[in-house]
Amino acid sequence: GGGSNPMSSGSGGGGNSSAAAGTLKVGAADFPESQLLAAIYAGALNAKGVKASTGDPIGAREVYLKALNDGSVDVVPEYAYSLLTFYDKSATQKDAQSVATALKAKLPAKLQILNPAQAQDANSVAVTKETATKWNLKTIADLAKQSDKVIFGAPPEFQKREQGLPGLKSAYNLAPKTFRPLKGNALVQALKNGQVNAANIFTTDPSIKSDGFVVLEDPKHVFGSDNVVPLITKAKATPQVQQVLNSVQGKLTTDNLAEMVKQVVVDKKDAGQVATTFLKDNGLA
Amino acid sequence: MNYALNHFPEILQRAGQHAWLAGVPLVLGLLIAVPVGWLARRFPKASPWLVGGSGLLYTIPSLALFILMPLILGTRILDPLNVIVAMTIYTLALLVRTVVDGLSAVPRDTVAAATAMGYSPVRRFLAVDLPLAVPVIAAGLRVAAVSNVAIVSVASLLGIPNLGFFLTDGYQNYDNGEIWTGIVSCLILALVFDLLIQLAERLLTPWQRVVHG
Amino acid sequence: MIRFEGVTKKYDDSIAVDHLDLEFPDGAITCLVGPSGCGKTTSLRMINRMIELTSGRVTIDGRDIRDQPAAKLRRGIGYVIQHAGLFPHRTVVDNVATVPLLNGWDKRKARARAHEVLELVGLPGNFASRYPAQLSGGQQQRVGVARALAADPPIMLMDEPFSAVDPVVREQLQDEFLKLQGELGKTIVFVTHDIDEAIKLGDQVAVMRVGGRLAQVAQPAALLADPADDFVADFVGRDRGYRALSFADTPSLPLASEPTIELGASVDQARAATSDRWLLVVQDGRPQGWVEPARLTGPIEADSLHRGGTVARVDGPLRASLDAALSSPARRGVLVDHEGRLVGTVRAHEVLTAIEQTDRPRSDDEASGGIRLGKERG
Amino acid sequence: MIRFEGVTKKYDDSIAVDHLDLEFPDGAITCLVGPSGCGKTTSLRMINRMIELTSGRVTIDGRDIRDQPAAKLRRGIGYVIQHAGLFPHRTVVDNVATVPLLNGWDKRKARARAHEVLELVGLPGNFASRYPAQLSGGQQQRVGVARALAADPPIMLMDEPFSAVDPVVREQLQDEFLKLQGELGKTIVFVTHDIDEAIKLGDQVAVMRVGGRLAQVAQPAALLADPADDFVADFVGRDRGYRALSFADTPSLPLASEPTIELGASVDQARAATSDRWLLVVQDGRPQGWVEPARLTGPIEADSLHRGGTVARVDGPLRASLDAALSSPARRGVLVDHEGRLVGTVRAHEVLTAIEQTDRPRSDDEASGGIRLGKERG
Amino acid sequence: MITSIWTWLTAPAQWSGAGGIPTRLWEHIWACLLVLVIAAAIAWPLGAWIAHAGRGRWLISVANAARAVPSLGLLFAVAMWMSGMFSGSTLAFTIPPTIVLVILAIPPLLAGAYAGVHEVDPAVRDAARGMGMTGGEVLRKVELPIALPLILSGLRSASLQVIATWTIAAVLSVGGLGRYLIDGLASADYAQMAGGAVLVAVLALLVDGMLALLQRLVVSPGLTGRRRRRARTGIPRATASRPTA
Ligand SMILES: Nc1ncnc2c1ncn2[C@@H]1O[C@H](COP(=O)(O)OP(=O)(O)OP(=O)(O)O)[C@@H](O)[C@H]1O
Ligand SMILES: Nc1ncnc2c1ncn2[C@@H]1O[C@H](COP(=O)(O)OP(=O)(O)OP(=O)(O)O)[C@@H](O)[C@H]1O
Ligand SMILES: [Mg+2]
Ligand SMILES: [Mg+2]
Repeated sequence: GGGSNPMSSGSGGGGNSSAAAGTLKVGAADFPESQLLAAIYAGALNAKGVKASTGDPIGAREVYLKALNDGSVDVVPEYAYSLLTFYDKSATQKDAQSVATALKAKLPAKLQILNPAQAQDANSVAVTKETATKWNLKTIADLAKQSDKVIFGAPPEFQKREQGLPGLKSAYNLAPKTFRPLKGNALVQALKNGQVNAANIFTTDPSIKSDGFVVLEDPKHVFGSDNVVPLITKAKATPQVQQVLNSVQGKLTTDNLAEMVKQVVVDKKDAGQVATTFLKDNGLA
Repeated sequence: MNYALNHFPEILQRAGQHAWLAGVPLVLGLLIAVPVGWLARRFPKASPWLVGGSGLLYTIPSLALFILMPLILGTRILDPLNVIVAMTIYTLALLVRTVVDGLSAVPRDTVAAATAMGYSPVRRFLAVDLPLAVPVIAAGLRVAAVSNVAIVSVASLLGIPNLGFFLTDGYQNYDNGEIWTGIVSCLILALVFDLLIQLAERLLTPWQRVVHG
Repeated sequence: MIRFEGVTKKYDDSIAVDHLDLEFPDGAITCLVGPSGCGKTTSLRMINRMIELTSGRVTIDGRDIRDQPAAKLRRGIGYVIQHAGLFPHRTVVDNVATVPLLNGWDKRKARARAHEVLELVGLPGNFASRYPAQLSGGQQQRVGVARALAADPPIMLMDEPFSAVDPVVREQLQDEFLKLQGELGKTIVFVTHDIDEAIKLGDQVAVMRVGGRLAQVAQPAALLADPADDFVADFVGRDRGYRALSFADTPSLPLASEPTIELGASVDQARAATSDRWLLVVQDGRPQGWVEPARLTGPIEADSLHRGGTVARVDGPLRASLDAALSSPARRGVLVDHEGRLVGTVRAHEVLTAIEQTDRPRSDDEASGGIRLGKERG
Repeated sequence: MIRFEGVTKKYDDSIAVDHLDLEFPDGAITCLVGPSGCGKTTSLRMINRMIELTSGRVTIDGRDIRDQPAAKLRRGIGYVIQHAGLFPHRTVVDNVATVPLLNGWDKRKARARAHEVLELVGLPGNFASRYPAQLSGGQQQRVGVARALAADPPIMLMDEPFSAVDPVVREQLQDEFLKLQGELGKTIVFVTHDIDEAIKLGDQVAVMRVGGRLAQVAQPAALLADPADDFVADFVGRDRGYRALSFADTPSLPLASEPTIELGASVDQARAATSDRWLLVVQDGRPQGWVEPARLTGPIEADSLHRGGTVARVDGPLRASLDAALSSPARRGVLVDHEGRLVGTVRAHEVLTAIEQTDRPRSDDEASGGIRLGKERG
Repeated sequence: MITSIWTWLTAPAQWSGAGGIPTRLWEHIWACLLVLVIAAAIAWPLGAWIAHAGRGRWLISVANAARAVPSLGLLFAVAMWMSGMFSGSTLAFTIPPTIVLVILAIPPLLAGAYAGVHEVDPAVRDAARGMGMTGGEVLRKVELPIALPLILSGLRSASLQVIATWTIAAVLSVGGLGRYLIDGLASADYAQMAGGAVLVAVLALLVDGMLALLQRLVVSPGLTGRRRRRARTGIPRATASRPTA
């Protein structure tokens, strides 16, 4: 695009290959927490003099990894265990440290991860309180007994992922009668309105608290502990970038992350503002 | 309403991106459709193939086309070029027929008179046929413009920035204000395109005003 | 002089023009007539190479038309078609200026010339900046003629130029066209399917038959008097004898003086004015109609006039004089001068006698002889 | 009989028809003529209530047209319009069968009737299954007439039915139409802006002027002979005297016998046959043309004939006889019987004398008197 | 890439089960059919009536303006608006996109019916009235048959649009071929996406072809170019009746 291309100007063009050279493009998956983290990373980098921009949410892991690969974006917020199982379906590591180590070994040569944060966000299977009571549910294994009545809501990619239906099937023999591809708030609404009776929801999702959903126990650890970790192309991982992002990682906790997500999703605050506030409060900007 | 007020700069910026994605193909499509239309008129035997063939392109659903584009072009998946090319294809699908219609609507007598006066074929096409086809072409262009604006928003499903972001993001956040911001912005943008084309048509066809006025 | 030598035009499945030999004399109007599809338009358009001939040769002043590029040839030939074919997107003056501009004139000169030609065809200056859609059919035709004339081409091709306008306007356009040609003396090829128009306008009329063959070429009077065969006779139509009177040289008719009465005169005045049943009413010396004094019940008013009689110019064709006599209730045809003033009356028998004294045109003389140019306009 | 009594049609801003009093006699053709916009169409369409009148009354056989539902009224009235208005999606036969079907006939009977009517209007059976777009303009008009005739309505309304076809075809359609009417004897209201058409077709001609007022209603001959005012006179046009001869009763003309010679005869035979300059050539008693024996160089062939002379029916109108005499190179007009056989010749002066002996129509007699039905077709 | 699409398309797994091509195809066709039937039931009588009666022409303008509404936005807006309405029922997923598609299908259908009836030669309508047809008869026997070509081309536009938009409706968790595109997109399975895209394009082409065939069969030959003596003068086709998704 030439100079008259409106997409090459402004900060919204992060996903755009024609963004000014030297600008670090922070990508995000298509759910609020990812976008929030991207905003925090970009904000911190900009505050420390590294030009960074965010773009529109790209999609699921399968998509943004491709974007990272072809240079459409340079860094994305990731979740350590999910990312590991993406590359290694048979991974058995569960604790944060060994996950990180295993991940480093499995990553493609072009990519690297920075420090995992303390903040965790895991996948989970949630049901409404009524369902839990009615079917007497505690664990995912209990739900598996009701397989022929389960209408399971989850993002489309859940059908194929190890941390998804395949994993649930092999670990608990959970084979829902119906699968409903849904994501974001639509999924929460569907669960609340009884259009699905079980759903794949992040543990940081504020609706768990506000709508009183019951997160079923996962004794077989289909869903690992997912520490937030930046995934970055090696070419862009200058020491300064690493240093800035690692310092952000140091401040991210499960609680403050959940609180920020609530502000965005429930209070409808702007992700950028929430990120700025966080950075200021933690002396990162 | 609140959403729109709070995000005004972002709306403007996305509207710019949207206009670019919808507008550039309009121009490209027109630039290609005119010679193709001329060919179709020039070689009547080829006409059904050119017109029918380009029309068939319209049957490919937009999402499908956006997805197939990187495979065909070898571009990166977030490359706006995908959208530009796909939208150009749609524009072409609409405009080839329109250009042919427009050229056919030029009175035969006028064309015969021009030839008899000693115009060379190319000069005649530019001085007589094309100007006279402007009203019909403009009508087709308006349809294409409005439809382009609507279709481009689908590209936001793939993460390509435009006004469609307000639709996908609004749905994700269950934010009615945001969705309607997106819809209304699209409508306004379509209206602006429409008005611009009408204005251009008026400027290019002074004789039409006189007839109706 | 345009000359067709064995010109043939074949289409895939048919012959449009078949071995046509024809000359179009300089400074004369040659009308091509014939039934629909007989190849008139095709013949015309072969002259400016809008249609390329299949075999034979067309020459202009001895030079084969294929010797120069088509576009160049065309700029030297004016072309007028049925619906004028004006450029709707250009003003009248720009329409007319087109060929001068194509010929490389500068814009100003071309426009000045356009204004000049527009005046020539009788369009006042304030039409110049209008668009064609703002003109009536007749005005559009005039612009069409003006446009063809603008570069002052020696040759004009006209394809049914007046057929899309209504009969009254058409007559008017024809008259103006003849006047204009009287001044300009172009070599004109005029296609029409209306034999009356051909006879009125043509110095020479070429009748074609379906299949693209020439049936007869002759001066209009000769055509009426002696059609070459049944096809031409049929095509020329009924009333040939009467219509041919349009071309008969005007002999001096024996005029009788006619008693008259002024409009507004009283019954008694009228009865005193004549012993005949019918009395001619005039105003300022101009005939108004007839009255029967015996039937008058009050002063002569416009309403009580009998207007059946037509009025003929004393120097006009015999056709008009005969009709004046035939249509008059008094059996006396009213003749007037060029200002419309009564000159005298004439009886049908006298007109007939005059007719019989004029020489009839003779086919064999005419067909072999040259064309007499400068049509006498009746 | 259709009768208009003070019929007025007002539009918001204008009066289309103004206090029209008019009668349309049974079995006759009444032509409505007048300049564009004078209210002809409006008048016509008030008869079948396509347009509702503002004030006044229209009766058919004494019954107010508003006494029955419009759709029912219309099924009893045939209606033919300018561009035929055929249904493009139906074949010719189905177009024609429409009204019978609307009237509840069964499909077979309706089609049989349609074929019958198509034949009547001169369309061969193989046209029946075509679609309108496959027909020429003239053929479409015929289908339009056939469609209106299909239910055999006593009344036919025709709005410029022939104006969209070219002059030659129009003449043909007019002739056929007159023949048809001769057989069917419908009550016909025929709108046209062509005065010649009105005069040719009408038993009665009503001339309207702009503003929707009646200018004159009269038989065609009377209209030519005595136009009511300048407007009508202008509208009726030139050559009124000559054209009026179409309507003059045919008196017996003094016929001279004419020496003749057969086609193919030798030069000597021809020279022996007459002492006159011109000799009439016949074949089976039918005149073929004239020759000049003195100029003959070989046997008489079709090619060498002079065909200038028109031929008139001995029982035909005086117009034709006069033209025959005027057009004949021998100055003797050739008269034939209904089979085209030579009856004798007549000189122009003799025709004139005959013309002068016939009574001229008189306006004041006619206007008050009734219409004489059954037009003599010339 | 072509080979991987082909592999995907021909894999036996794709041809059976709940996510198999036959099921998805059937879901897609059925949904589109339903939408078109509902939309036509609304748009056709309305369009014909507007043209016939010459009243309510603003509705046509409104419908035409509605083409500028981004279908994606409307899908989301209606889905959100109705999210609480069908508790515990799968109707919650099918009703909103159906409504939206009906709304989107109406403009081309309406425009087709309106233009078709409106463009009937006034002389023909006049002749029909003049021979004593009642208003209903004129509409049934003359206007509608003559309008058929434009009505059907409106239907073609609408069906293309519906087929294309139902694909996008997959974001609302409905079945149909769009699932392959949306699910494939989510898991970056390009073979699946491209395969789905090919299937949708083929379906659209087939339906368009079948409607073209239908048009040939039911439209009177007197109205088409096929039985014409002379070439029709260039009347610009109703370029306005085109889909926008
Ligand atoms: N492009 C063509 N292809 C085939 N036949 C043609 C073509 N153009 C003309 N013709 C045929 O050539 C013949 C002569 O056509 P032309 O247009 O010269 O007739 P015309 O005398 O001008 O008739 P009209 O009075 O109807 O204008 C016609 O039979 C016509 O059908
Ligand atoms: N619907 C209408 N509203 C207003 N004025 C009308 C309407 N229809 C006709 N008129 C006017 O009524 C007058 C008579 O129209 P009408 O159609 O009867 O004329 P006409 O004699 O048939 O003319 P033409 O020869 O052009 O067909 C015209 O001045 C016309 O403008
Ligand atoms: Mg022609
Ligand atoms: Mg009229």
